[in-house]
Parts: sequence; structure tokens; C-alpha cells
Amino acid sequence: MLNSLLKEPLFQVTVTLVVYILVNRLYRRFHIFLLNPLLLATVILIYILQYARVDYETYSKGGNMITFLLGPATVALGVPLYKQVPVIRANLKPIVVGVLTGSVTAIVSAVVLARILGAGRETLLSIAAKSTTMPIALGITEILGGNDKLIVLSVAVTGIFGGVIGAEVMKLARVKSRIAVGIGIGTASHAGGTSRAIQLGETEGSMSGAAIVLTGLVTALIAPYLVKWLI
Amino acid sequence: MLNSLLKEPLFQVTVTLVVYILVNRLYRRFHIFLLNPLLLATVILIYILQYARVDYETYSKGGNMITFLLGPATVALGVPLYKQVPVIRANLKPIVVGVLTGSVTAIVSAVVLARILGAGRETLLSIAAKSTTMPIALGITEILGGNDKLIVLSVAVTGIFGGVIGAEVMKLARVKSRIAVGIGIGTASHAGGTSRAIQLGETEGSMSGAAIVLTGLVTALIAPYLVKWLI
Amino acid sequence: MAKLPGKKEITIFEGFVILLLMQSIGTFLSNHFSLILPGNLTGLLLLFLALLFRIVRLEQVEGAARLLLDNMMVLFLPLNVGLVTILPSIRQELLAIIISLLASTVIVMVVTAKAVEMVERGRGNAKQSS
Amino acid sequence: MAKLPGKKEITIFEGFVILLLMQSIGTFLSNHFSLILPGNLTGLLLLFLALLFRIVRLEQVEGAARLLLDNMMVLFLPLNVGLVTILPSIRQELLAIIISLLASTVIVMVVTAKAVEMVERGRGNAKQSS
Repeated sequence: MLNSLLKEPLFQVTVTLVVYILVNRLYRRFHIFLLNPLLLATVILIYILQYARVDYETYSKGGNMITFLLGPATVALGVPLYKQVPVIRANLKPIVVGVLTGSVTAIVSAVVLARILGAGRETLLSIAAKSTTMPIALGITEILGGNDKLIVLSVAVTGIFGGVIGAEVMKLARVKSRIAVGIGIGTASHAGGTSRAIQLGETEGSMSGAAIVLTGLVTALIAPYLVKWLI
Repeated sequence: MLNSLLKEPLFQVTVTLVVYILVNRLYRRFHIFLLNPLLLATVILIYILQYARVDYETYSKGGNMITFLLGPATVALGVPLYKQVPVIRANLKPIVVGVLTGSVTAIVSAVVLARILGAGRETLLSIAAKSTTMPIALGITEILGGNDKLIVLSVAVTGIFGGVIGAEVMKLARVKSRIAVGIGIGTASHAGGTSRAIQLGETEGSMSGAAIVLTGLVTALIAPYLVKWLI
Repeated sequence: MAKLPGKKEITIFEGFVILLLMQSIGTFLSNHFSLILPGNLTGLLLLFLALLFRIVRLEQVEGAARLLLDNMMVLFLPLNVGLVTILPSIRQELLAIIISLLASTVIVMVVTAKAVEMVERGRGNAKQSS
Repeated sequence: MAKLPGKKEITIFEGFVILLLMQSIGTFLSNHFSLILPGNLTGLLLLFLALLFRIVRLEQVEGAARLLLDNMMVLFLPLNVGLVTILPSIRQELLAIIISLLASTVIVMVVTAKAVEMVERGRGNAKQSS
């Protein structure tokens, strides 16, 4: 029964959204015990689909309707970018230098490290954009010819990790400037890190936020050339 | 070029929504000159698709994403129904009698008239629910086995017509009770008529509004039996 | 990875999910018990009952419902565009259809209004509500 | 057939259409002129420029943008579920991937922050913004 229900896009969409909302509510209540709502929701959904014996291809019928909204969501990032114009203008030099340095470092370090550790060509193409925010990373990875699921995982892992260790890394590295802390965290780990940067202070938060979309744009412009050269 | 663009769901959805919004704006400015924004938007879209040589099947890829939202929109009618509970409770008898009489009359008169005028079986199945509001009419017609495009046309025509002539018909028929005028218009011509009933007065408007969803529910319950018996 | 949405921002999204949930349960019930009501209408009734018995609060679904209902016309647009595909086959019947629809609309209005007036007169006082 | 929506109710819908329009134009430009930027990013820039030059007002798109961005995570959920389909093929590489990601994140943070501090020091005064 569950099987025939979950072959319908209606039920696929509903289950996806309901699981997401429930996990999000749990997360808000027991903040610390759940590592990340996206990963938990993913595991639950995978389990439900396996239990109902519905394969991914079938599930995609409804899933694609949700994924379709990633396009307008990417465009919507123009709104925070616009709102950050005063902040960016007031700190133009550090932001530009930070984002440029960070974007290059992100692509080079991820690709080179993974290559040394023995990852294959498709994997390298699929993690290069991991420091950019999700919808931008997907667009870049499509252009690079990487795998959309792997980049989503990579971006998620980067964001979670950046949020968890961002403050400590900065302390260990003796970075004192609040602006530098914010740009560093935002460039390295997009919105995942930014959620932590916001807790450090207003400057850290706004700098980190300002770096997200800019890092995405810069990475989109340089990744195709840089990756071709690295692989 | 337009052809290859309009093969993509993104552009299909965008064109549909943009045409709708532009026509709606025109309609708000030049209220009287355009008969109905839905029909005008339909004609424009049909023209665009023919000009771009994109057939309906291809267009449906994006179109179906929009149509998918008809389901939740139907469920959403529970909200106005809930809000009308006080009105319905205060006028229970006239509303119940009006809606029951009207629903039966609507199905019988439409099917019998069309049959006399020589319409075929599928057509009869596709116009029986024409007095109910769009998304409900679609659901009923699916159960009856009619054509979804024809019922959409029928509901639109009924609504436009009810809005245009509702007040005059009631005057000619010497209906004096405001409650009767409202229920009559709402039962016969759903939201299309109700938009006119609202202009006649508060009682007419609220009665007409209260009749819409109830007419849909009653029609859904009796149409399958009644239509089987009439055809 | 985005920050968790605030109460207000989540309303339309959550309301939409509630609508989908009602539709899903309604569709399941209609199919499973072979109800005459289409699934979406069973969902409508479920939402209505849920509101009536305060299982769902009005403000949880109002925003999403309004967004859908206020723009409902556009949801029919793709189907309406599909009229081109059936026009050739109904061209001969089109006049019959239109005439039936128009006449039926007038008949329903008058019959319904007269029935309501009879009920009101039967109530003893011909209430001509203000 | 529903009554025309009021100014307020239409905002999210209209905002959403503006986003789609920018995405469409962006996609068209990226494809047509073979830009390196993906279409969605060109759309992002177009929206940004439209806001900057007041072709689009912030309040026209803010509601729709917030609705999408605040619930962005759910938009990735279906793709994330698709991880099952590729896990077998990347199982051997998974450790390498995770290690690279973690190490790279630390490296980027430190390098970026140090670069920013150098610029700030270069400005003459080591601004330790409040």
C-alpha cells in the first residue's frame, strides 16, 4: 500500500515536506542532539523509500518539482546581495581580497587534497565548488560536469563543519580582526558557517553573510579554468 | 529560438505566469474592455505556443507543475468554508434548500439541454459539474470520466455569464429577498457570479460566497448517480 | 544550511504543507474506501473539520490558502491552453454547449432563488434580510 | 473566477514570477552568449542589478525571496535522497572526500582570514572593527 501511494508525485512531495518540517521542529527543540536537520531528514526519507520499495527514479517525479524551485531560490540570493551593498562598500578591500583568496584556495585545496588521496576525476569535479552556497554550487557543478548529489553532500558537510569549528579555528590561528573572522568563515563555509559567525558578533555575522554570494560568483567565474588546469 | 526555449519547463512556467500577471494588470486598469482575464490570457498563450510551434504535449511538462497546485488549492477551499460557518448556521434552511435545489437543477438542466441539442456522451459528462467552482469541478469531472479541458471551459463560461447577467435575471424574475438573490447567484455561477453579488450588497455577497463550496460538495455527492441516470 | 526560519516566515510554507497533507490523506481515504468524493474534496472536508475541531488553527493555513485561492485562475491556465487540442473534436457541439450552459445558468439562478424564497415565506415571516 | 487579489496578497506570487523571469532571462543569456556563469547565477546578477537600478523594488521580491531562502534546505532534500544511488560508486572514495573537505575548510578559513588581516594592516591602521 505504502508502495503504491509513494509512486504518486503528490505523496512524494508531501512525505518530503512533512519529514523536513518534523525534523526541523525536533531540531528547534533539541538543538544540540541532532547534528543537522538536512542530513537527518535525508536518512529518514531514504529509509522510508527503501521500506516502501520505491526506487529513486520513481521518487524523482515528485522530487523534481521541489528541485525545480532551486532555480528561483538561486536568483533570490540577489536580494541578500543587494541588502549587503552598504556593508560591502564600506569594507570593499578586505572583502574583495578575502573572497578572491578564499575562492582560489577552496578550489585548489579541495581538488589537490582529494587527488592526492586518490579520488577520481568525476569526484574532483563534484567537490570543487564545495565552499559556495548550495544552489550556486549546483549550477557550477553542472557546468564543470560533476555529480549533483555529490556536490550537495560536499556543500552540506562543509557547512556543518564550518559551523562547528569556525570559531575555534580562528582562535587557534590567532585571527583577531572581527572582519577577518567573518570573511574567513563565510568564504570557507557559506551559510552553514555564517549561522555560527552570527553568534560571534554583528560584524562577524554581516561579513560572513556578505562573503557567501560573492564567493559563489567568484567561484563560478574561476572554477572552470582552475579545475581544468588542476586535473 | 523561441521554439527551443519554450521546450524547457522553466520557460513554459515563466511565460504562463508572466502572461497571466500582465493580463491581470491590464484588466485592473481597463476593467470593462476585457471580458475576462482568464480567457484573454488563454488566447495569448495559445497564440504564443502556435507561433513558437510548440505543441500542447511539450508545453504540459511545465504546465503540469502549475496544474499540480490545483490539488492544494481545492483543499484550501476548506478555509472560506470554515469562515462561513456563522453565516451558514444563521441561514441554514434557506442555504441548504437553495444549494440542494440548485445543484440538482444545474446538473439536470445542463445535461438534458445539451442532450436535446445533440451533444455527445463525453460532452455531457464534461459539462455536468459546470456550476461548481473550478478545482471542485475538475475533481468531479475526473470521477465522471469527462474531459478536463472542456469542464474548465464550461466553468469559465458559466462564471462569466453568471457575473454579467446575475443581477438582471434576479430583477426580471422578481426575486426580492437578498438572501435568495445571493444563494441563487452563488449556486448557479460560483465565484464568477459571486464577484458580482458582492457589488449588490453584503448579504448577497456572503450568501453567494457561502453557496460556492457547498454547491461543489453537494454536486460531487449526487452527480455520479444523477448523470448515470440522465445519460 | 540557511538559518532556521522565524515563526512568521515559515507560516506560508507550513500552511502549504498542511494543505498537501490533507490532500494526501483525503486522496488515500477516497481511493482506499472507494468514496464518491474525489480525494481533493475529501481533503477539503478534512481541513474544514480540522479547523472546526481546532486541530489546525486558522492562522496556520490562512496565508497559504489565500495565496492559492487569490491566484487560482492562473492554475487553470495550462488546462485552458489545452482547449486547442479538443476544439476540433467539439467544434460541431460548441454552440450546443454554450447555449446549454447559458440557459442552464439562468434556470438554476431563478429556480434556486425561488426555492429559497419559498422556504423563507414558509418560515412564517417573509424575511427580507437587510 | 476568484475575485482579483489585493495588493498585499499578490506580492509573494508576483515576487516569485519576477524571480522566474530573471532566471529565464539569465538562462537565455548564458546559453545564447555561452557565458561561463550558469543561467541561474546570471539571473541572480540581473536581479541584483534590477534592484540596484530600481527597476525592481525590494518589497516586490522580498517576500518571495525570503520564502525560498528560509526554506532552502528542503529544496535539496530530494537530491540528497539521491545520494543512495551514488553511494556504492563513491564508497571507496568517501573517506578521501570527507578528509579533503574538512582539511580544505580549515585551510580556506585561515588563509582567507590571514589575507584579510594583511590588507587591514596594509591600510595603515590595524582596524579591529568593533
